[in-house]
Amino acid sequence: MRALLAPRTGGLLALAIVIALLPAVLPNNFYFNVAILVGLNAIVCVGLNLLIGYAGQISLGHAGFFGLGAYASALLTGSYGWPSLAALVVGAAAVGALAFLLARPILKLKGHYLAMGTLGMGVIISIVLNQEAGLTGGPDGMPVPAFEVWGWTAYGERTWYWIVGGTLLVTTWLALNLIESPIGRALRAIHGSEIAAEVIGVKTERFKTLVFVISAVLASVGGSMFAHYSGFITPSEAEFFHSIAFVTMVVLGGMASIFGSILGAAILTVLPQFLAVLHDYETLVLGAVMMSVMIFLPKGLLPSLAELLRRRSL
Amino acid sequence: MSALTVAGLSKNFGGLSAVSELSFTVEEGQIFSIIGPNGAGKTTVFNLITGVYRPDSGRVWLHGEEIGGKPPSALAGQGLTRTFQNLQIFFNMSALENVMVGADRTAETGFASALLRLPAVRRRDAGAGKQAVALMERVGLAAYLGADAASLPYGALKRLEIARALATRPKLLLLDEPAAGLNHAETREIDNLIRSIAEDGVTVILVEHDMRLVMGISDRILVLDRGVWLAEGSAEEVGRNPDVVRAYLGTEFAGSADAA
Amino acid sequence: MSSQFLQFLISGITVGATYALVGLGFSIVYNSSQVINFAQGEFVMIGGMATVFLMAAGAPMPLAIALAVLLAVVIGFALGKFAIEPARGAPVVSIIIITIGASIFLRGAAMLVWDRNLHHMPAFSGSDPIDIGGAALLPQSVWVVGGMVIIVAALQVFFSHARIGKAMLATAFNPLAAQLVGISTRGMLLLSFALAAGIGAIAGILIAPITLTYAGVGIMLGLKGFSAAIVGGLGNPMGAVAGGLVVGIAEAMTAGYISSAYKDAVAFLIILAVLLIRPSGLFGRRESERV
Amino acid sequence: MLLEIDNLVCNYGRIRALHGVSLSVEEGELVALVGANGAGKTTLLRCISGVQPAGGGAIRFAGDDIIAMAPERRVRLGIAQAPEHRQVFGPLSVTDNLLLGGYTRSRAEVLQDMEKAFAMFPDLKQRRRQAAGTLSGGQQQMLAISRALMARPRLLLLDEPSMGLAPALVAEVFDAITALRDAGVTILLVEQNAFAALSVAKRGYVIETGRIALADTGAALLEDDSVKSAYLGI
Amino acid sequence: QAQEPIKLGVFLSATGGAAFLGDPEKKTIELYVEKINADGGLLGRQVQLTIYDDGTKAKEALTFVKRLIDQDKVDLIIGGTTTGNTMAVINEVEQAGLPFISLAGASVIIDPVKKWVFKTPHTDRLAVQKIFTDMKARGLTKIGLLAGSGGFDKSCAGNARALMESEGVEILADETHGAGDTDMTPQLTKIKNTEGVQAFLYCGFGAPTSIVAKNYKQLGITIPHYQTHGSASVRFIKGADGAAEGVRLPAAALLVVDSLPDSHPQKAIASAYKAAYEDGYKEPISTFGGHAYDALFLAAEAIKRAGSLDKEAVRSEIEKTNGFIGVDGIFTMSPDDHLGLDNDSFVMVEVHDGGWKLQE
Ligand SMILES: Nc1ncnc2c1ncn2[C@@H]1O[C@H](COP(=O)(O)OP(=O)(O)OP(=O)(O)O)[C@@H](O)[C@H]1O
Ligand SMILES: Nc1ncnc2c1ncn2[C@@H]1O[C@H](COP(=O)(O)OP(=O)(O)OP(=O)(O)O)[C@@H](O)[C@H]1O
Ligand SMILES: [Mg+2]
Ligand SMILES: [Mg+2]
Repeated sequence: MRALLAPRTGGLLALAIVIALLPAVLPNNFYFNVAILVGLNAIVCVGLNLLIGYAGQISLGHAGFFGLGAYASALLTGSYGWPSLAALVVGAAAVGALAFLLARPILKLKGHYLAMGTLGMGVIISIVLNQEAGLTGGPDGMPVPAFEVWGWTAYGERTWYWIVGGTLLVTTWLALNLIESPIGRALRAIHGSEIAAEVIGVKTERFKTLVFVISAVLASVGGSMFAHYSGFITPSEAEFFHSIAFVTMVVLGGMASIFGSILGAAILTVLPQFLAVLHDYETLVLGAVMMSVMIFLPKGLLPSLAELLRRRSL
Repeated sequence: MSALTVAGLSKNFGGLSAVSELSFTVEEGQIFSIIGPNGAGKTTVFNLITGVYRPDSGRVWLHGEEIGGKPPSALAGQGLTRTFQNLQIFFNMSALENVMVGADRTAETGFASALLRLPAVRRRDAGAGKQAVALMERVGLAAYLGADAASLPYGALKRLEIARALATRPKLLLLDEPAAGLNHAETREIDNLIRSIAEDGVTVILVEHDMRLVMGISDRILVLDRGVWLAEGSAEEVGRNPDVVRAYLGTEFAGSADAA
Repeated sequence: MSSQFLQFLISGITVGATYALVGLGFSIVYNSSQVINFAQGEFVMIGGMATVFLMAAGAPMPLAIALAVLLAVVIGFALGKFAIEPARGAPVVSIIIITIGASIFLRGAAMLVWDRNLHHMPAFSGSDPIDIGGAALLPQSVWVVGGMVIIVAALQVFFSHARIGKAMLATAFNPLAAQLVGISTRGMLLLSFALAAGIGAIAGILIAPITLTYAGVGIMLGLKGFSAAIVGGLGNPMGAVAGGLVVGIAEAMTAGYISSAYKDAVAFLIILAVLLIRPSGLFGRRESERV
Repeated sequence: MLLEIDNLVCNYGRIRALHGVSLSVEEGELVALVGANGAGKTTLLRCISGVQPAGGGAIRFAGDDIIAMAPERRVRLGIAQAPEHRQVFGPLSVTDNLLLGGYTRSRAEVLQDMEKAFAMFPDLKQRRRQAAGTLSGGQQQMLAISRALMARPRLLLLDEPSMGLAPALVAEVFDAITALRDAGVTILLVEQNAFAALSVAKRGYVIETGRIALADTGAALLEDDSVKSAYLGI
Repeated sequence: QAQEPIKLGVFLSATGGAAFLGDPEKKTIELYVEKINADGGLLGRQVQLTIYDDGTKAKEALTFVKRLIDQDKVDLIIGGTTTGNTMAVINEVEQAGLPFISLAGASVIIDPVKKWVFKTPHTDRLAVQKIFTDMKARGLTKIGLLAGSGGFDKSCAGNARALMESEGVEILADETHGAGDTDMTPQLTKIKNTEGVQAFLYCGFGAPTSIVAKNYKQLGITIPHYQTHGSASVRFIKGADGAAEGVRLPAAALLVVDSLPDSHPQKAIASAYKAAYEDGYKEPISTFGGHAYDALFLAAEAIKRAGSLDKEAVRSEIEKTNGFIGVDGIFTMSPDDHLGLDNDSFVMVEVHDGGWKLQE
C-alpha cells in the first residue's frame, strides 16, 4: 500500500488509469483532440523539465527542436517517401546530434545568458524554416502524410489518443527512472552547485549535454507526432512564443516535478479552450490566470499543492 | 611516494598576486595543514590544486602523476576531493541525497540502465543510500537523515560537506576551514573525525584558523603569507618561528602548540 | 559605396538605439531583483498607445506624453506591488512567468481599452530627412538617439553614484543583507518597476513616430530589447546601449551586405558569438562570487 | 532595558526553531549568546532584525514593541547586524559595501566612520575597490563587521564575528568589540568561541535547541561545569 | 414554433500576427450576422454565430475547427485569416464534409480545387498580375522587390517571381525584412543603388507598409512605388505621415467607393457596407472586412437557394454562385473555380492628397 502511494508507482498508476478511463468521458473528437495536444505537450514538457527543473538549465528555444522534428517527419515522409517511423527516428537522431553539437558552447552560459543563447538558437531555426520556402513551404506551411507503420495507418483522433497516451506513459516512466538514478541525482546536484558537483566527480559538462540532448529528442519526437497527427504544419510551431509556452507549462506545473509538467501541459492546453468563449477578454484572463497561479503557488501547481496537503494532513 | 607535489605554483588576479612561486610536498597518509593570515592564498591554493582555477604557472603531481589542466571531476575520479570554505551545498536536495551524489560514482552508471532502472541501478542506488547513511552517522549528522539540506544549521552543513567528500572515497582530501563556526566541543569531534579519516589511509590537507586544532593534529604545517611560502615544519617548529608569530599567530597564540 | 555604408550605419544606429531604449528597462528591473521582466515591451506599447489616444482625445502633445509616462509608471508600480512583490522569494523562473503573464494581460487590456489597430504619431520635428554625406537621416532618429543618450547617462550616474542606485543593486545581489543595512527591499523593487516602466514608455513615445504603434508592438521590440540587454551585459546601462547598437548595426549591415532574408538569423548568430566569447555580455559583471 | 525579548517563538515551516525565548539586553551592555550548532542563535538574531517573522511572543526595543516592524525601520531605530555567513554585496566594491552599511545616515558621517573601519582592518583599505565577493573569507568577515558599524547602531548584533579569522585578527576583533563596548555600544554577541565571548561579556545566555538553558554573568558561566564541558571543551 | 437556429462557425486571427486582417473580419461578421437576424434570419431561422480567435497560430486554428465541427456541430465554416491557418484545417474540413469559405489570400487554397473549400479574397497572384499590367502600361519592366516575412508577404513575393517571366517583368533586386522590423532603409538603399531599377514593389501588410513608404521618401527614391492590397487601408496613408503620396496599389473597388461612377455595379453594395461598418465601429473600413462580408453573403445566398442546410446542397449552391455582387468583386464560381473573381474586380488606386484616387 505504501509503495502504491509513493509518487513514482502511485503517480504512474494514476496516470495510466486516467489515460485508460478518459475516453469513456470524452464526448467527441474535439475533446480527443484536446487530450492529444495535452499529451504531446506533456511529452515535450517532461523532457524540458529534466533540463530546466532538474538540471537547472533554462531553455527558451525548445520549440525549435519541436519544429525541426515536425519538419523532419514532414519532409522525409512527404517529399522523400520515407516510412514514417524511420523519419521520426532519424529526425529525432538528427535533432539529438544537433543538440549535442550545440550543448557544449551554449551550456557554458549561465542563467539569463543561457536563456538568451537558447532563444537565439530557436529563433535561428525558426527563421530557417520560414525562409527556406522551397523546402518547407515557408510561412504557409506544408502538409504531412499520415503516420504509417507496416501498412497500418494511424488515423483519427481515437487512434492517436492511444498512441500519444502510450508514449506519454512510457516517457513518464523513463523520466522517473532517470531522475531516481545516480544520473538524476547528478543533474540535481548540477542545479544545486556546479562546482561542488564537479569536485565530487560529476562530469557536469557531460550530464548537461546529456540532458540537453534528451530534452531535445523528446521535443523532436513530440514534433514528429504532432506533424503526422495534425497533417499540416507551419513554422509557427518553432517560433519563440511556442518555446515560451513550453517553459510556462513546466514552471506552472512545478519545476522538478514530472507529474507537474503533465499537469502544467494539461492546464495550459485546456484553459485557452475554456477561455475561447470569452472572446475579447480571452488574453486578459489568460494572463491574469498565469499571474495568479504563480503568485499564489510560486513553486508551481503540483509541488505547492503537495505541500498544502502535507500541511493539512499534519 | 608523495601524495601531492606542487612546484612553482602562481596565480594572479588582476594586479594582485594571490599565490606566487609556491612549492611543497605532502607525503602519503599525512595530515598536512596550510595556515596563514586572511587572504594569504590558502583557498586559492585549493582552487588551483583541484582544477577550479587554472594556474598562471606551476605544476602539480598527484601520486606522481601530473594533473595540470584536468577538470575537477576527473581529479575526483583519481581520488582527489575537497570541501569548501564558502559552503557549496546542493540546497535543492535532501541532506542524505547530498551525500549520495558523492557515493554515486555517476560516471559508471549506464544511461540505458538508468532509464530502464535495471536491477544493477537499483542495487547501486541502495548501496549508495546505505553508504550515505553510514557516512552521515560517522560525521555526527544522524539527526538529519531525513532533513532537507536547506534546513540544516551552519555547523551541520560543514559536516555534511565532509560526509559528501568522504563518499567519493578519496585518497587525498582537502578540507577548507572545517571547524569554522563550531564551538570547542564540536571542534573536538571534527578533530577526532579528521584523525580517523587519516587512520583510514587518506591523506588530508587542512586549512584552518583554529590553532588548537591545527597544532594538535598536523604532521606538518605550511605557512603562507600574501601568497608566498613563509615557513614549513612541525607544529612546534612553526609555532616558534618568529616570522609566523608576527605575521599570523599574534603573541597570544605563540607556542600554543604546547598547550594542545 | 561609402554613402551606402553610411546609410546602413544610420539605420543600424537608429534601430540599435530603439533596442537600447527598450533594453534599458530590462537592465533596471534586473538591477533590483535579478528578474527579467518580460512585460517590459508592453510599457513601450503603453507609452505610444496612451499618447496617441490622449492626443486623439484632444490633449496637446506634451501633456499627452506626460500623462502617458505617468500612466506607465503607475502600471509599473502596480505590477511590482500586486504581482511581483507578493511572489518574492519564489524562484526566479516563477517570477519570470509572472511577468510573461503580465505582458499577456497588459496586451489583452490594451486591446480592450484601446483597440487592435495601427496608430500613427506625428514626428516631433517634421519628417524632412537630413542629408549626411549622401545618406538620409530622419529627424526623429535624432530624437531617439538623443533620448537614449540622456537616459543612459542619467542611469549611469544613478547606479554608480547615487546611493539609492547602489541600494537597488544591493537589493538584487543580496536581499537579506540589504534589509539588514536598512534598505527597503520592497521599496527598491517598486521603484525599479516604476522607473523601468517610465523609461519603457518614454522609449515607446520616442519611437512611435518611426514604428507606428499598436497593441502588439511591444512583442518584437521586447524580444530585441532583451537581446540588447543580454549582449551588452545585464544590469549595466552602458551594456544595454552597446548591446542595442551591436544588434541594430549587425541587422542593418547584414541586410545591406549579406542577406536581408537572413538578417535576423545573422544578428542572433552574432549575439551567440559574442556570448561564447564573453559569457556575461560585453559589459557584464564578471563572475564575482568565489568558492 | 534596551532590548527585551519575551517568550519569542519562531518557526521555519513546520519546524519550530525557537520555543519561547526570553532575554534582555541593557543599554551599554555586552551580552553573549552561546550554544551548539542548530541551537537557534542565528534564528534569534534574524527575528530581532525582522528578517525572519516571529511566530509569537514579544520583542521590545527601547520600550517599543517592534515585533511587526519592517526590517529597514528597525535599522533606523538603531539595530544593526553583521550576519552569519558574512553576506557581503558580492559585486559591489568594499567602499560601496561600507557606504550601504550607513544607508540610514548621511554620507559625510559614513565617510568618517569608514576611515575608522579602515584603521581597524587595514586589509580592507588596501582592497577598497575590489569586488567584495572576491575577498578572502576572512576579509569578507572584516567587511561584514565594519558594514554593520557604519550604521552607528544603538544595538549591534554580531553573529559569529570571529568565524574564519586568523588568530591574530580574532584577538583584534575581540579588542574592537571591547572597545565598542567601552564606547557605550550595546552588543549582543553570538559566538562559537565561547571562552572569548564570555570573557568580554558582562552577561551571557546559553541556548539549547531553541530554549534558554542558562543565564548568568559572563564570568559565572565561564566557571559553570556544564558550560565548560559542552562549549569550552575543557 | 421555434426553429433550430442555423449554426455558423467562424475562426479568425483576431490577435497575433494577422490581427490587422482578422480584427475587421471579425467585426464585419458580427455586425452582419446581427443584421441578418434582425431582418428575420435565413430561411426563417436565426443564425447562431460561434466565433473563435486562433491568435494566428495554425495549431489553434485546427483545434478550433475540430471544435466547430465536433462540438458545436456547425453547418458551415467561414474563416482562416491567413493561408497557413486555412491550409492547416483543409484536411479536417474535407473529411467532415461541410462547406468552408476561407478569407485568406493565397491561390494554393483553391488550386487545386478542393470539394468543400471556397475563398473570397483575390489571390495575391491576381494582385501581382494587376500591378505588373499597370507597370507595363507605364513602360516599367525592371523592378526592385521588397517583402516581409509573413505568409502573405512571402506568397506575394513568390507570385511576383513566378509571374515575372510570363509577364515580361524583371526583378533586379529581391529583398526581405523581418517581422517587427522598424527600419527598412538598408534594403531600400540596396534597391536604390541597383542599376536599372525602374519601379519598386512592396509585398506586406500592417505597420511595415507605412514604414517602407517613409523610408522610401527619406532616401529620396523617386521611381514609381507600388504596394499591394495588403496596404489598402487609410491607416497605411496616415501611418506614412505624408510619405505615401503617389504609392500605387491594386484594391477592391470598396476602397474608392466614393469615387466610383454610379453605374458601377458594386457601388451600391460597397457604399452600404462602408456606411454600416464605419457607423458601427467608428473606424475606417479596410478591404479585409470586405472578404468576410462576401463570404458571409455568398453563404447566405447559397443557403437561401438550397432552401435547407443540407451540406451537400449548400456546397453545390455555393459552387453555382453566378454573378454575385460582393464587395470584393463579382463572383461567378464553377466546379473548377472556387474563387470566381477575375482581374477586373481589382482597381488600381493611387494615394493622393491623403486619400485614394482611382486610376484609369
Ligand atoms: N576570484 C578572485 N578575484 C580577485 N581576487 C581574488 C579572487 N580569489 C581570491 N582573490 C584574492 O586573492 C587573495 C587570496 O585569497 P584566498 O581566498 O586564497 O585567501 P585565504 O588564504 O583562503 O584567506 P581566508 O583565510 O580569509 O579564507 C585575497 O586577497 C583575495 O582577495
Ligand atoms: N531555512 C530553514 N528552514 C528550516 N529549518 C531551518 C532553517 N534555518 C534554520 N533551521 C533550523 O532551525 C534551527 C536553528 O538554526 P540556527 O541557524 O538558528 O542555529 P544556530 O544556533 O545559529 O547554529 P549554528 O551555530 O550552526 O550557526 C536548526 O535546527 C535548523 O535546522
Ligand atoms: Mg580561505
Ligand atoms: Mg548560526
